[in-house]
Amino acid sequence: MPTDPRYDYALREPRLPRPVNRSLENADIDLDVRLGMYRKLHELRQFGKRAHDLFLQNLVKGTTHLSLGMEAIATGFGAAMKTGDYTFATYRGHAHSLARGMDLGAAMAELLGRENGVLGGKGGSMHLTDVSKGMMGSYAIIGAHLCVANGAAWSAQMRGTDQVAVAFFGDGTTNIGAFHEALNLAKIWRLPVVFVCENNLYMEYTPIDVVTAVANPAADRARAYGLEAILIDGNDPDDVYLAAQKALSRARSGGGPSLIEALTYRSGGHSRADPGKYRPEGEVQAWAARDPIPMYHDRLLSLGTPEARLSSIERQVADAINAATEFAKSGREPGEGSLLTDVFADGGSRWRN
Amino acid sequence: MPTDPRYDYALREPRLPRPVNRSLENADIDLDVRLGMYRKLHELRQFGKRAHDLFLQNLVKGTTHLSLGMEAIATGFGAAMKTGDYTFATYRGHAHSLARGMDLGAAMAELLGRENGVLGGKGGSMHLTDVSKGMMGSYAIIGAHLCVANGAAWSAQMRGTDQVAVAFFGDGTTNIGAFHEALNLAKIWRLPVVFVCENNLYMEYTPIDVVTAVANPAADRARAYGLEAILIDGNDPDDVYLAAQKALSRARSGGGPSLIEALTYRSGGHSRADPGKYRPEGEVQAWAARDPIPMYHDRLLSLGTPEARLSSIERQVADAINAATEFAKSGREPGEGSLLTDVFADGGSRWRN
Amino acid sequence: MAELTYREAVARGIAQEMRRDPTLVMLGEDIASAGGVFKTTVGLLDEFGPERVRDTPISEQAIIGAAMGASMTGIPVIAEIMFSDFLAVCWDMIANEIAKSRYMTDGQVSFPLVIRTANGGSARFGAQHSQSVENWAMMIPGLKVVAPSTPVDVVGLMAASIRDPDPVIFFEHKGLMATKAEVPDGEIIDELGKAKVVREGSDLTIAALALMVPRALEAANALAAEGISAEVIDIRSLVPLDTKTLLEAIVKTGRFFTVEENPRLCGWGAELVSIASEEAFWNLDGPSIRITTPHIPLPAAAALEDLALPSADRIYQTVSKAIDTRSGL
Amino acid sequence: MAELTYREAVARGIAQEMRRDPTLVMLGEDIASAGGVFKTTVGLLDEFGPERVRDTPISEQAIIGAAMGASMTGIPVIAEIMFSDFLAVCWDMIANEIAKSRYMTDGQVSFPLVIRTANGGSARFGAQHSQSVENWAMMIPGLKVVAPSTPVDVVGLMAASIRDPDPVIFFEHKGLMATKAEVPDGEIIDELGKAKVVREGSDLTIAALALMVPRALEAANALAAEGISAEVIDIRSLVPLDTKTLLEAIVKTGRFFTVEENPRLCGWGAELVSIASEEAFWNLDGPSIRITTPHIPLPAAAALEDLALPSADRIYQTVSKAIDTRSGL
Ligand SMILES: Cc1ncc(C[n+]2csc(CCOP(=O)(O)OP(=O)(O)O)c2C)c(N)n1
Ligand SMILES: Cc1ncc(C[n+]2csc(CCOP(=O)(O)OP(=O)(O)O)c2C)c(N)n1
Ligand SMILES: [Mg+2]
Ligand SMILES: [Mg+2]
Repeated sequence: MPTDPRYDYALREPRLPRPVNRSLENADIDLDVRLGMYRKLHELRQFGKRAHDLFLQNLVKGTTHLSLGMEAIATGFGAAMKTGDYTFATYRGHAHSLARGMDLGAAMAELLGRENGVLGGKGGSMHLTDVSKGMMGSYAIIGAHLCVANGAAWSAQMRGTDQVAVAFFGDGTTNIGAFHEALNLAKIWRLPVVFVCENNLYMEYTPIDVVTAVANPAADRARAYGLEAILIDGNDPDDVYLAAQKALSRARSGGGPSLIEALTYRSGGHSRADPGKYRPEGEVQAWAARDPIPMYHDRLLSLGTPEARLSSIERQVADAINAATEFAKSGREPGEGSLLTDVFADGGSRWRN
Repeated sequence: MPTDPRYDYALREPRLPRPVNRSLENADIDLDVRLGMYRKLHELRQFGKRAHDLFLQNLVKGTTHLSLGMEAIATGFGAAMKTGDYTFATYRGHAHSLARGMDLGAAMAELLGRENGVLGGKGGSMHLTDVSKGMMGSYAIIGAHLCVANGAAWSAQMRGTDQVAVAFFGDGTTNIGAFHEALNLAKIWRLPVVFVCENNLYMEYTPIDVVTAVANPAADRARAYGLEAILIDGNDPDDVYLAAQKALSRARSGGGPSLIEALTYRSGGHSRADPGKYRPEGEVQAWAARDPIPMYHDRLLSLGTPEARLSSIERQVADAINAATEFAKSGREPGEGSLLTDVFADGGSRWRN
Repeated sequence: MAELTYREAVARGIAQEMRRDPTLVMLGEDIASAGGVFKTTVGLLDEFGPERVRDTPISEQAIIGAAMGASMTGIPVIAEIMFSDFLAVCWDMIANEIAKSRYMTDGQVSFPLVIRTANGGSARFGAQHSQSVENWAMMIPGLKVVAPSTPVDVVGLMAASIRDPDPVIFFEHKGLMATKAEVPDGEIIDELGKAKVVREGSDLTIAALALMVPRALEAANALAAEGISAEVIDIRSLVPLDTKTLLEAIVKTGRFFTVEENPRLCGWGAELVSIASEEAFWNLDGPSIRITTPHIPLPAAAALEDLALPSADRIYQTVSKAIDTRSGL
Repeated sequence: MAELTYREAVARGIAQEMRRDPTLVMLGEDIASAGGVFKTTVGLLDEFGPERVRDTPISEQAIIGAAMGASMTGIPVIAEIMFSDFLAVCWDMIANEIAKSRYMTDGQVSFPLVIRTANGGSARFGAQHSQSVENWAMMIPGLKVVAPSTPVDVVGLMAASIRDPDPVIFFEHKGLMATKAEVPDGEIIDELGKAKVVREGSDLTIAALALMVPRALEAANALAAEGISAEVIDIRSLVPLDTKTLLEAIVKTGRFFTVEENPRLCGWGAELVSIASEEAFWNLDGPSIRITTPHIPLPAAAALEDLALPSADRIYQTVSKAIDTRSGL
């Protein structure tokens, strides 16, 4: 057994979260927005937990990648984005889908592979998409969707709308070629696109710093694309919201792209039943203590929101998650009827006459 | 007709060369090395001109990419590299091949598609390779060979030799994904590799700054890989030689990779009969005035070398080029005998029994 | 009626459609000011301006990603990948993203886009700039695949590809760029999925594509001189595939030959032969034979490249030998 | 003799060769400390150390490029691409560089490397993590292509692939990872280019690969119950291809079926059928039939994926219907 922390990652020094930035309490954010974010945090958390339970019950097959612990990023952006804006996410896209308003039941049913899923069961957990909500897809091969987000932003630019495309991706994604190509093109064409790196410190089971030439995989590379280095607290919905607002309005006003690195942590494993054993002692715990939900709960209390109001939100969310679960379970398994549909725009898959 | 310099590139302001750095005259470089570089400059220049002539005579088919005007880079590196070091070049690889000692006749015969070519006519102008000289290939699809150079460097590292791999590529290549992946891996594995960007201001017919987010496409990105930004005069063999020495010895001593951007200009078109009409008035002329050959000729004179010595070198090179041309023309066209050989290591191409 | 080269026909087809649809845009390397390295986009920047005809960096993934993202949000796109060999650098974008996303999203997105690319050999460019890779595209469910052989077909199939709501990979053959033909004036719109019988015949059928079509025709003429009547079919569109025209010819003639420029294994010829073998077995009078480039990378030297690619003579020899031996013709 | 899973057999085969050849190295994402996402490299870091078993960034082009550069300079390499779908992100490195460079350089370089990758469906991973892409590799001249179906074959073919001086794309099937079998102790070395007759039969031949082999066998058993005797061939190696074993079986049985997991167009089944059609035409008693995944991206839902992939039942139904109708069996 190697006992060298360079290779046995569990033996490394833990990487600790930033302390809460108390000054954000005074940030200029409406209470309504904040309560909305509080609700969304809960929704994403409860949805993720339920998906995990259903996976363990073997109702979700295949795989599933949760954002437990990372919900503040989707939440903050979801609150700042406008109807018509475009979201492009990864396989870890549940939170981003819900943050844009995807129906909870249709999302859950998709994880279960049911006919009433948002993709009729064809896409599955890694591909949640709801174009009617601006959720333009979850992409399961690293890198591509940054380039696709550029295209949507280019389209908005050509159509003269003020839509912005936002691409979310992980720290590990900063090392693939498509990242580089996307950032360069976005800048030279001044595209209304925001690139959001969710730095949760790991690419699957490998610590990001082991495989990356710079300490902050996105922020330390911003200047290579003529962009400003932006590093934010990805566990603080307010910090995310403010950064999102700024980047979105820069994009809307013709100021071009932004690259934001949001520091965060996933409290669970990478996917499925990954126990996350590669993480050093104390790290999970330290980040759990910086979990966005209790932190934001405290912030709202200290801003004068009554506890009862918060717990009523929590109860409403719990009910909604239960209802979504029932809806999903009630769906039928898809069958022959949809197997061969929608490869092509005529609705079918015929490749011959 | 658009008359906007943003799109009609010939209407742009010309980009001018740096003035000669006179202090390099006093650089600590042996006269023998300098005379060797002078000879090499001429060899590369005369070879390129002859290849062009033969192309116009329709003896070189297909295509050919010359380095006319850019010879100082291959020359400086060729002089600094040691036997055993690895060169990886692009389709514009004639100069780099000859700089490592590829036989002039075998190189010329390859351009003519003859059996006595260095690749038996199978590879052609864009793929010159001579493994016996450390010339590990010319790669015609942008980006890949930076990753391959890493592999050769990794191999040297594992075998415990002091070999260094050097990859030469253009400014346009800095915008492709493989560039990014190669640089990151080289740094994290501390590979003995030197990346040399020959910035000749154009990717084919498009000025590099039109399509690049930063002013210096390589140097301004070095820090994104934890590397030092190095910008040199690619028209000055001495400047190149010194930078090469430094980077090579850093690599040999375990210091890891370097990224060097060498500013230069190709005096001819991108390939074949490209007249280079996209270049603004005055630009070609300004760079012609900074042509490495007369400049280096002057430097050697001012360092006390007699004119006769230089002109004797020039005559020797001219004779060698003529001999190489005769050798090439004397070669037979390859035939059935080699068509199906050397797909696989058993010497054949059988895919079935 | 005007005489046009194949390369001019490309620009003509694009211009026709850009005039019709003001939202249609193009992007690619050196396509704007320079008019493309094969001069297939000459004049488009001048007519349609720099917002609609855009030069890009050497970033094929970014090019195809931009085409994908724009087309799925309401802007139809023509993307150029300079040489078809370079499809490999953006293959994930094409094969995994564009081709699959409509199906994966249960029909939520469409991709009205055309990826144009210079395909094929005969230009002595060597192994990395000469491949025929139409079978790469045919393999991937969700893509349509077109490869015209004449200037008229270039215009009409370009229009059909652009108007098609699905992603089309459009292969322009380098070896045909300089060929010329009369092209009617006015709008030309062809149809995807229609093969063309370019020569009627009764003894055997030869299916060919792009540069192989004129070679197959030349071989058919030589066969005719010996009293062998070959029907020649220009496939034109691999997906959708006109199996009807093919099977009719095979049934009628009883013998089937394919002429492929791609290297042998898993070429489209194998697909066609397997269709014949399953669906016209009882009508076949002898073995179906594929004439292909050998399964090797393409050599650069003219002498070698000419040996590698199927020539009219090789087609003629192969067919006449096969017909001779056993078919009972 | 020990019972091994298919996934354990991967590590066993690699370990056998890493012990033999101290210069052999491995690289890939999450292969070292984590033992691979499919747990196929468990224990290798411990035994061979971090210099020989290396974790990489998500940089598939850099991974394959490193493998190429190292192998051409004296260090044999095993590179893992986590899912075979991701071959698309480094396809240029594989199809244009590694496959062609030996030929282009007139034999100056060799690439003793193996690219291992998890291939195929049945795991409900959806369209971007379930493809069978062995035909992508088979199409490219210069690559060898291997896809074992049992733990013993995994060990032996892994050894053969590593010892082979040419680049081998080694497909490990996700749907077989958990299957178990007795594997003999000691060194096991198999041979590339040898198909295996896994069931003898006299009425017809079924050729299958990887996950389709057990399904073809199951179908053959069902056919046997009806008095139909099917010979089943595990192809194992697509390049080199054991046409001898295949043609012998086809000639003997007179009918030919292929079972492919890849989508229909230009699959290896088409290649095999076209070989049969050209070289065994006079021995065929009826149409050759390809049983394939339809030409669609793979759906994620279990119910849909099961409909898409060829099942034992579909194989059985297709064969028995075909035999019934017209073959005159
Ligand atoms: C091109 C490609 N390579 C590898 C993978 C396998 N893979 C899936 S997720 C993942 C890690 C991604 O890490 P990161 O970008 O940090 O995102 P996170 O999962 O942490 O959100 C990897 C390697 C993939 N999907 N695509
Ligand atoms: C992936 C890829 N895309 C496009 C090309 C076509 N192409 C060949 S050379 C070239 C320009 C390269 O410019 P640069 O890197 O500056 O090198 P230079 O030719 O100036 O030396 C292009 C676009 C290619 N060979 N490979
Ligand atoms: Mg991560
Ligand atoms: Mg350049």
